Amino acid sequence: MKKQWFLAGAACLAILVSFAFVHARGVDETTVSAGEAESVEMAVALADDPSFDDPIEFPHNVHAGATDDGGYGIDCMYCHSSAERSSSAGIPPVASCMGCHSAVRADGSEEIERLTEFWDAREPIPWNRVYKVADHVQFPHMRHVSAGVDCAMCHGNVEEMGVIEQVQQPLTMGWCLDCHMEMSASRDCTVCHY
Amino acid sequence: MSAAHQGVLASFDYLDATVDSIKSLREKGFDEITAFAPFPEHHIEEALGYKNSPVRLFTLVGGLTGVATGIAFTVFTALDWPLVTGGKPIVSIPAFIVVTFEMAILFGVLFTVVGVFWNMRVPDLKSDVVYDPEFSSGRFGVYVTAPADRLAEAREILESNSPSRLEDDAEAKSHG
Amino acid sequence: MSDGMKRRDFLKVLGVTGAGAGLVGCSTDNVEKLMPYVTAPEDITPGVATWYASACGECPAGCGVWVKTQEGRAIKVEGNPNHPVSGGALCARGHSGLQALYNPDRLESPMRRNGDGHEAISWEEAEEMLASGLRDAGSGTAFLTGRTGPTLSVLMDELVGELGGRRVEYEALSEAPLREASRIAFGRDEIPAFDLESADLILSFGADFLETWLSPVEHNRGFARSTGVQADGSKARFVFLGARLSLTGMNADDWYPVRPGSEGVVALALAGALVDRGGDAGPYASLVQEYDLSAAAEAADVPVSSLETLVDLLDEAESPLILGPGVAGQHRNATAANLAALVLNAVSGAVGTTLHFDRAMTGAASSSYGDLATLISDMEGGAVSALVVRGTNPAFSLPSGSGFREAMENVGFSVALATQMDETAVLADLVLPEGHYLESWGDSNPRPGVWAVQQPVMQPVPHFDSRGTGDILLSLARNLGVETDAETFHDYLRNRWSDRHSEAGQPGGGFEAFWRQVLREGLAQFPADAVGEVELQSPDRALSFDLPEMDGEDDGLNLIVYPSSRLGDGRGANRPWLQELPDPVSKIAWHSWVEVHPDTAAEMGIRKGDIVRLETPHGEVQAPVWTYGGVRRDTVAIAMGSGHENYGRYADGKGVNAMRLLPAVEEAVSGALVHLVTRVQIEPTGRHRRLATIEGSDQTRDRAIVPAVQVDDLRAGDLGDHEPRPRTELRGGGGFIPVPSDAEPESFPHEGSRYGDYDPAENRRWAMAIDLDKCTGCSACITACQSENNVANVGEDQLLMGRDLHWIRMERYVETLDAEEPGPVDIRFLPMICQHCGNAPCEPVCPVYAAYHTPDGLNGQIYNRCVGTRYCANNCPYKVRVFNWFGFSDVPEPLNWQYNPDVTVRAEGVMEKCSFCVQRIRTVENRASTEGRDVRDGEVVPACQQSCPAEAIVFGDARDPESRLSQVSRDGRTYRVMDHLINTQPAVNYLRKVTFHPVTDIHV
Amino acid sequence: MATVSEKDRATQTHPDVRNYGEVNTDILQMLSRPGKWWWVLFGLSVAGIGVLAVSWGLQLIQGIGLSGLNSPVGWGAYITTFVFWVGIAHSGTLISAILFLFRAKWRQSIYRAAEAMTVFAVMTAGLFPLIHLGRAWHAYWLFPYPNQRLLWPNFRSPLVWDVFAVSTYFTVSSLFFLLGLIPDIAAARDQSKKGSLRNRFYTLLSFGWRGTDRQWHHFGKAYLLLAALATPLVLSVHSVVSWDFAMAIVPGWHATIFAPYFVAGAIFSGVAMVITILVPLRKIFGLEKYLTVRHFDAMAKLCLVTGLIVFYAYLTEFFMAWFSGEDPERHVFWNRVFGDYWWATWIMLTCNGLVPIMLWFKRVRHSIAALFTITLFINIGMWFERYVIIVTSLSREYIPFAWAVYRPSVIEMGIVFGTFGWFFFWFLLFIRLLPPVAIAEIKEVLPPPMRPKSKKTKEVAS
Repeated sequence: MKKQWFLAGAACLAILVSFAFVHARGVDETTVSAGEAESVEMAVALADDPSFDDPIEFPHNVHAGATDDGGYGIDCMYCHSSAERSSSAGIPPVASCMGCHSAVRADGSEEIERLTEFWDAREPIPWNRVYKVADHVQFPHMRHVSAGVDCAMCHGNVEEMGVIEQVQQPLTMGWCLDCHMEMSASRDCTVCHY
Repeated sequence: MSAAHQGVLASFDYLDATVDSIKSLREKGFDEITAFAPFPEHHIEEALGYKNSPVRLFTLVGGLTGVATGIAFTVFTALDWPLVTGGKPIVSIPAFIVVTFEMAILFGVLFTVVGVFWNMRVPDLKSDVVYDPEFSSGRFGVYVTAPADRLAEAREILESNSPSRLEDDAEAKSHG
Repeated sequence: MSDGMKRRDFLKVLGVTGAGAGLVGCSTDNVEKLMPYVTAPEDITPGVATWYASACGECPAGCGVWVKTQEGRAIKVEGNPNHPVSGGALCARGHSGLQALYNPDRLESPMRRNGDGHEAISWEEAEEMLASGLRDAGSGTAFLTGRTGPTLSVLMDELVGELGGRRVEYEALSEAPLREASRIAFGRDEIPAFDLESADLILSFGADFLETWLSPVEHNRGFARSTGVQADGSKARFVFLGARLSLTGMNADDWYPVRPGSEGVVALALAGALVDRGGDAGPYASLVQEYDLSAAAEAADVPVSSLETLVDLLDEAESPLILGPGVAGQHRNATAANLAALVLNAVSGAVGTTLHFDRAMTGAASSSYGDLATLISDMEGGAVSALVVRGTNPAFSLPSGSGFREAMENVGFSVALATQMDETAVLADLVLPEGHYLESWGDSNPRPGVWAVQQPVMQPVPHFDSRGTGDILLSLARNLGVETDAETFHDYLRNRWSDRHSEAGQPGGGFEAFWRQVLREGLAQFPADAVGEVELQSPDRALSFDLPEMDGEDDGLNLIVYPSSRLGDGRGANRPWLQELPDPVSKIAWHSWVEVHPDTAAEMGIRKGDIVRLETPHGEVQAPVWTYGGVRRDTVAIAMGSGHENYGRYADGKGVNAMRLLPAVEEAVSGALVHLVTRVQIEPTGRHRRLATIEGSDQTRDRAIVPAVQVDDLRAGDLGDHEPRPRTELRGGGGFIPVPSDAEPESFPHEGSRYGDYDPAENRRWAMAIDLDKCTGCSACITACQSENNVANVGEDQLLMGRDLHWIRMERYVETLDAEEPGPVDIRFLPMICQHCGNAPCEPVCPVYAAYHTPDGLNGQIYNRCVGTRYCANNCPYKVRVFNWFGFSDVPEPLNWQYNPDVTVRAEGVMEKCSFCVQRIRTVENRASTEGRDVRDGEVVPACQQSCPAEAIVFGDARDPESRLSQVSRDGRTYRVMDHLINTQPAVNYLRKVTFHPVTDIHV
Repeated sequence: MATVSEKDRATQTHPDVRNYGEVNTDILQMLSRPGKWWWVLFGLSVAGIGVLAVSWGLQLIQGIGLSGLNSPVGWGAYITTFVFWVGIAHSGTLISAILFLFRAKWRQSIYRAAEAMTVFAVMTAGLFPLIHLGRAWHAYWLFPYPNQRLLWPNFRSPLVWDVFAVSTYFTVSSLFFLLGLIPDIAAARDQSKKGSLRNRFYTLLSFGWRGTDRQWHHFGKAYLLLAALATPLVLSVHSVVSWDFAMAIVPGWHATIFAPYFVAGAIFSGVAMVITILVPLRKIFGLEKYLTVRHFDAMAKLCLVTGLIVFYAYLTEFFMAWFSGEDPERHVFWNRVFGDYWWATWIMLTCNGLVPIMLWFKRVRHSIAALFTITLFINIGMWFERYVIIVTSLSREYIPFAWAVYRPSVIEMGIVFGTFGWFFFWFLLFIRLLPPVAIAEIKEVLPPPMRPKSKKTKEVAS
């Protein structure tokens, strides 16, 4: 009696399981192609070390510093002009540098020598990136500039920096939001993420 | 507990013997009685005259805390960053009731467990107590403490119910 | 003027631009490099896209395009609205040009044959080898070229002339019979323009003018403008006569499933009947009288009464237009069939009204297979000692019987100018990587007087050491000592344009100013020679209009080999966008299929997906069957363009090459290669496969998905029982409030309904209207969307599992389809995108707010917040949410150069869907805000709308009653899919298709 | 109580158990003798965990695409198995709490194993929400915790309800389970060798329990309160799980009947699983004295009742689909029975509708082997019930053009079968470490030891 029950049960189980397998395998075999597993990081990719080597040591304090501090007081927008018009603030072309430096040449300055070398070779200067928001974040510079956000709010007092460095701004979402709420700017997700 | 107190522990094989011992002891005015049983035995509890347990208050407080937490939390988070989904109101009460309910149960249970541990005086792993391992198996026990001068009387009562074992405890450790 | 090139220097913001913005590919280097320009180009602002006008090189139509570049990379191709051919739109193949530009299988350097393989060599060696090879061959040199721009043609002819050799043109899809017929009928050796827009009755004898024939984008536009119902209820009627319903045929109002090859007889009989009613057939009057309707009906296997109906239609039509058989219908009497169609045009008064010679399609006129056949026999005979092949792939596109491969082996020195190592290049002794049309100079002349310049929009993709064909030829000329007036092809082109400018009497002032204008606009219009009165002329050669002779056993099935609307003649096959684009007809992607009528299949015991062997006297292939009610029972059809052996990773081994079934036979009159030439035997192999299709069911089951309305009802203002059910909305305090029936999108959300802070007064509601009476299902929107939104491809295996990632699903429902009798055909297309529902079911189920409603009415999807529960997709009634199951966005370099930096590249495990091109909305808003103004109506144009050749899509603000969107949506035909059932309040308003036959009333 | 008369046998739940001490001996001996079968089963479970680890590992590395899921079938075998295990988890607390409240006399012998099953089944079920995520590494975003993004989860989403319900359920049933264990762990402590590893383990877990009157008093009260809280929780948890479906607008999911339907189904499957597990347990450890035919008979009746409710729910679903008059709804149900997944539906209908009919017969209810076989079928049937509900509904929704068929992949099956290894791993460890049958509570239903008659009469008289 017992044996029969077990046998009947086992047979039925086998039939059911084989049904599932037949269906799962489908009529023909399909192979699963391998996909790359990419982790998604919220973290922004930034230079680890703020004093990494730039090809030219560009002293922001000399260029943008206040004139009574010995700087030239050049406005940020003079070089990073597309910040007013574009999402990207832009890096000035070498020609912009040469606009002044063909005339302004502190004697024996190695850095200006190097700049001239780049210019003569018609090569762009490979600056190091200091600020970067995550790739899934859109940061339209022009909206912030036109809303009157001071460059220093994110970039710090660049006019006092001999070597450009990332100010200890977290560049996190919460940090952005704090300001957005303070300024009554939109908190809609699709303003930055799309 | 005064140092003058001493205790005596009796182990019984029979339930009725245990109950009778307790009743007799209480009749004679022995109030510091601890009974041991391998399972919850209401005759013993009745003999000791127990009333309601305060654990249920813990449960009530826990449940109400859970309700409050659930409502506050769901409403707060919804209002903290109001985002519309599916045309539903920011504070969607029917949806939030589910979470509130679960929180009520969770807090109620957690408070109850804390309450019962508190009232049972456990965990208590260290204290050196009079105990017979048979209590968790098949025997009942009665432990009574009394001033040294009345101990003999208690002992006599216990003996009259023919315990399987009788042990004196000079130090009179309390079972709280 | 080399400045032109400088502007397109890459802004070398590598690392940022390499893969666009992305969820994938976060930089592994801690320090990224920022590369500024050396000299800032005036018109480039970093982060702002720059547009260049150029010309599309995908097909002979020669659409003018605008190419969007950002940081020096071309990222999107769009139609040039100023161009008369494209009119701002573009087809799927046009969009996919980018994937040819960035194709990872492009040649990296010149290659020299070495034993069985090829080895890389330097350009110096290659040019030296080319020059010496051709110098030695001298007059034994032959150039075999595909479609070639006019200026490049001049240069090539100049060079060939100096060498004393010859040049043969060959295009796989040739319209030689039409051209020859035009010469015979009207004495004009050219291809006339077919003005579909002005027609009120369109008769196609098989031409697939919406897919591949001549100028699909232009035809699509014209067709949609005439057959799309007008405000006054007028609408052109389209009758399709042919053995197989192509996509074009699917858009017909009536289908006459005529026997293949009977077009000539039918057209002449119709012409004869019209002559009886007073039509004028000129010198063909006696010819047309020889064909009566009953004989034609017999030949075409249709009832004579149906042809009489057709005569009535033609007679009543004010501006009818008749189109010939097209490439798929090229049979042994193809010229005669085309001629008959032209005669019918003339008799019904189409010439001059809808058929024009002043806008003839010069671009489409290429020479025929006959010339190539001669060349092949010369190659075999040893008369050709050097062969240069460019822009064509005859080793793939010719039937094996042509003997081209063997002949090429027989040539002493063979050279291929190619972008990829294709089937022809692999046979060559020397392979030169030529530049893509978006990175080299050229021009086109799609019609008389219209000249478009094809300017490079970026520097050559640095992964590939390629050179423009013109520059290769100029360098060759220098090495051969041939005098030219230019160092670079850019200069050569300018010189030719300068000549043309002077000849035309210097319109627009001096040449420099004119040239700048041309570069900006992409084209110039010169006065064209006036075309006088065009009249029928007596035929100068004998033609047979009878049913053409077919090879193979009598009991076989007629075989139609038609050009694929996706892959064309096969040159699109290595582009994943095109391979994965579901075929507009079958909805199958990646592989080949054979279309067999369900009844025929049932008789043979074949089911959908069974692999059959197709055998003709000329060859055999094996392919799975797709049962299709749109082919005659005695006919099967298969697309060309698949089955590459040596073309690249996305093409090789995908499908079968249908040309293997055909003989290399030229049509006696025009010399064109015949396609409809043989019968085929079908035999099941006993094997079966699942079809890589996106189609679930083609039956709507009377659900309110694609309702239609009969045109008479529409005119009478009677939309049947289409009074929408009262709609309700959730009320602020709970419960529901009814929305008045006149509350159309602009009043949404209804006052008092639950919308929290989302104040309707302050926010727009973006919405879309899609006119299904205009949509032809061409699927250009799908590829445009892929290009704009970085939509990844998944490949055949994943498609088989049902995992395609397209944001637009072009649904195709079959309502009425009968291959037995002439009658109405009703196939309905529905581009299904995210409906951006007001009450979106997907939103509340997301546990992390990755799906939510934006204040401006979008259904937002925040990729970086998504954890991948897929609950939203389950709960989406429209099934428009797609999931990235693997890291589908990881594509080989440099395909990722195409990625739009404004759109996040989605990672594995993330849900995505149509965003209404939110990046375009935000860009416009940013621009408007910077300029201190409001966003204008029509300023935001999503990629699908931008690309739609049928102009079926309108986008705008539903809360602005004046917006074009609101106006269009107020049409009585407007409905929202299933809204009445599930109260989703979609933002996409569809306008019902309008039919000539009565339709089932569906409550919407 | 040396001998028990036939008349008394009928009134006693455990007529063959003679005294309290015997209970301790019989049950605690299970903790000491692993035996061959235990090792075989344990080995199989560990192998199952290996399969689970490899399959899941591959899926994490390569992507969720290794499953067979697609658009539109975004949920498949994973969520099916999730619901299956949550369902299994229900009978433990049900048998324990509800039967406790109703003072059912057949509860004592089975509730401990059932509660353990609950805890381990929830632990197994809890894996699936992680397994099925596209980005499992972000699963913590579903929990409300303050974060720099200032974002909270969406409390309108049934999945967040799920997170709360399942984690609450896990916490509550674990506490309920552990609290009930305290007196029995004390018993184990008292009988283990002083100073041994086991003794220390039991000492720790018994929290110093000595079975005093005070302890029993508060313990009894707390246990009653926990039972009273756990009962609505049991009902709510599976209701919440059912709302994962019922709150969606998917035809075949969107039904008000779902909560009671799922709860009944959960109890049905849970009781069946208890029987399936107890039959071999009884056999291997010789627990016939404690798990009598009466106990199985009672469980079989519960199975029968809930099975009938479930079958009634099936019929209601079909009726309502027809009655709705809407094609999307009607078609889904037509498709269930005759469409791509007919086999799954017929397995479900056979196993859950037809097979339990046999439980009407007392002879069947009293045959342990028959019950074992029947409950195996019910287990299978209930897995397929969830498969049918989830997969068939998704595969044919509103838009016919988007219909598609889903086929589970090998990886998916590896994970599904692997979780059985995970479950039984814990369960097998449990029966070796903790008393799998309640010691104290069985004594409650045994006749208490009384003094020999003569003496007792005398006492009473005095």
